[in-house]
Amino acid sequence: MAQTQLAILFTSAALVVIGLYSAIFIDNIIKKIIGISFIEEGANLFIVAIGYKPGGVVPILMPGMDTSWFATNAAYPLPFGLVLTSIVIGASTLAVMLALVMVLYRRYGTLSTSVMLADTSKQEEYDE
Amino acid sequence: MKLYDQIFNVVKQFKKLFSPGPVTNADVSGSITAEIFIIVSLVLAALLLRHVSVLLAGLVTLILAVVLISNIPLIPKFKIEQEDSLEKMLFYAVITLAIIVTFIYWGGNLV
Amino acid sequence: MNELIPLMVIVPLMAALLISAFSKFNKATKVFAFVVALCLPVIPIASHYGLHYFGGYAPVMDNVTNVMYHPAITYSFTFLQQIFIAMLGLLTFLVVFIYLTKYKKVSGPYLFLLFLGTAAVTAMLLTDDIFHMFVFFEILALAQVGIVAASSIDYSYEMALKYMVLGSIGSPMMLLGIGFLLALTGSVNVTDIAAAVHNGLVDATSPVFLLSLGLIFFGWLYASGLPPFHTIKSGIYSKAEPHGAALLQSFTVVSMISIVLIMFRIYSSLPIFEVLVVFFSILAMILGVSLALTQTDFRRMIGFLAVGELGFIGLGIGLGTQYAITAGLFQALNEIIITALLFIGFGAIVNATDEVDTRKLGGLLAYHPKVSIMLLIAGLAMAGVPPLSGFQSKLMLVQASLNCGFPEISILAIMVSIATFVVFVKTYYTMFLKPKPNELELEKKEVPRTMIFAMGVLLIIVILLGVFPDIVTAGISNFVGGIL
Amino acid sequence: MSSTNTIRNLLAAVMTAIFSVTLFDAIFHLSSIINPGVSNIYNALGTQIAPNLVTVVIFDFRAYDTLGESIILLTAGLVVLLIFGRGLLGDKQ
Repeated sequence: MAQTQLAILFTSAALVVIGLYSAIFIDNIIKKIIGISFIEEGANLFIVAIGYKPGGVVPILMPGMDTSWFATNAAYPLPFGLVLTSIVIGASTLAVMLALVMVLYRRYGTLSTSVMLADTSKQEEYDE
Repeated sequence: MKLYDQIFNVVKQFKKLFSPGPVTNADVSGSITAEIFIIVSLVLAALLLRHVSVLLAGLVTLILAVVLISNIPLIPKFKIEQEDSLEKMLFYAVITLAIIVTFIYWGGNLV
Repeated sequence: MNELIPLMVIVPLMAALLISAFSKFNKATKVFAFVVALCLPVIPIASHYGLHYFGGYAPVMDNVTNVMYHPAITYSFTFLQQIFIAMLGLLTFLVVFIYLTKYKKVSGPYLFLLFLGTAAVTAMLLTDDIFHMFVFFEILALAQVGIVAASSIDYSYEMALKYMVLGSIGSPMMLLGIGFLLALTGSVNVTDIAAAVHNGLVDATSPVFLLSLGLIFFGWLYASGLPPFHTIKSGIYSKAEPHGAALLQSFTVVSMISIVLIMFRIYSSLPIFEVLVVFFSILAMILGVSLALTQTDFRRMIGFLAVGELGFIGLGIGLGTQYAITAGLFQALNEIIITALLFIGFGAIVNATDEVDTRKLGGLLAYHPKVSIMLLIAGLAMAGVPPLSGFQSKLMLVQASLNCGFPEISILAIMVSIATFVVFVKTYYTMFLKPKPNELELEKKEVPRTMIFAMGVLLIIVILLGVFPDIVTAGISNFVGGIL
Repeated sequence: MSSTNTIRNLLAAVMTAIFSVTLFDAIFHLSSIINPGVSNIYNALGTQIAPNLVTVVIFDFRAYDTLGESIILLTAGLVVLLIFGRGLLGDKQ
């Protein structure tokens, strides 16, 4: 069953790499943000996969379960707890980014990163 | 005379750096200071390699000095590379990430 | 167990929540914000040193492996935390005070973000738990974006979006690094991880462990605005209101030292950690100062200078001896104060002239003599002129690098100080001494009294720390001796 | 300009590829040395508090993280409102 864990871990790494590629190569800002959120999700999936225990049970004590047996056979609860927090963090940053994109789209009329987020230091330096 | 022309060209190129708008002499002298500062400090930082190998440090310092001095003005190039566009910032961020991780993972024990 | 320790985080957090909920009542909100801000520097001074275990779960011993585990989140409060939180509280108080007197109508969300940022940074400094630090680090990133977006300066939204996009590469990498540490040691408590590394439960030379260093290190670069993030960090400073920028840079400095101290406790046995820190610090010093020399927007210039000064802190930590780390932390404390002073002082100029381009300014010495003199002293302190506080910390750093056998670094540090001085003299000349350009219209605007007051308070601290550095360095040195 | 862009893209692609190889290799090595650590303590202690251990971790051992989590949701909401123009500073309010 260890292969399952390895497969999940590899998937998380693949998500991170896809996210990095899309961050560099995609010009559309919405697609770029979708790609970037892959990195966050990859990290979350990685931490979930750590909590996996080969042959373990869900970390919920069912009625009639022996406590000492449960303690050695339940999956690790800490990574799951951490991931719930970090999912919310990822969602919040995503919301703020998309809100900024909405306002900027109204201003520029385009979603292209090279137009919207180009160098601004020259224009603002000496405007009359 | 050639060096004089070269330095004159450098000052002319600084002019582009500050356009639009006038170029004051404080700005130009600041840029020249930055130019000298960046050459000297990079060469000086290259000297730190002597803790790895003295020969390497000497070689790198010499080559770096020659390359930097023959490529003046450096500041406009540096400034273009570090402007505010997202593409360049992302590019450098990802390159740095890849270099750090690769270097540490495959060669972290060599240091 | 000291009940005041969690209060340092809870008080600004609750204040933020209440202010955002009741911001309709203008007057009451102002008074409330003022009172809470006044409390912030008092709480850390009043409380005792110690540890706080949330939920009361004291460390337990695992009987099978004989390893100590901290099940709950732990806060540790020592002299270092006390001095930094007190200084941060003081700065928050001054910034909130300036803000409250500058605008007639308070903006609830903006005050919320100011207090929230302080709470997040305090938690990052206090915590002994690496994931908890990550949570509050993300809160801090959102608060920074909010402070920038609220300023309604041209192109502030663009800069905020760039910061968020870069941040969503930087912070997941840090999370991934934390995940690696969690997988290797099974704990997120820094004391536990450090114990596991030093007792040999984790192979410190294994590449996987090194990779976690690389990922967390990248997150640290993003948090502290060292290259390659120096452009975005200085951009963020220049797009915030000047008093907001004063607070933002203190957030950066404190989050930088809190993360690097955690990294130091875990990875100090690896020589590559120190090499990396020193390398990026030197890069930050060179790039920051050389770019500051070529700026014409003075907000951007101070932004780059602030990034360049961060290099000194990293240098102290990277050299790794007790004296060097003390010097680095002392430099961090000085930089918080001096850069805040510079931001507030130049903010007063923005307030009076509505102009940020140095080429359009000039001759302000006759109009704002008080501000100009205080700014001069602040600039001298940043460049490291005796007897001001910047001199003491930079001297310590130079001595530390000489003691470690790196005379090149000492020379480099001195050169960076000189270049900082050049930047400052150039800007000071173009703004205050050069003849006034004809187009510059100086409406008879006074600099707000609160800004002068804030600058005066900070200036007193600068001079005090310059004359008596021992009151801080002795305590910091003790702390550093504890983590080495 | 386009030639430098091509070089940049090529460089970025190669560096990301190297990074991905490194990450996959590290994860492959990691999967055999995962250590439960404090999770086992949680498994042993937590059953006395509540049957569902994940909730025990979230709301008891690490409740303070959860507070941070809810604060971050609130912050995100407020910042989004701020971006759409509620509570801006200065004249543009």
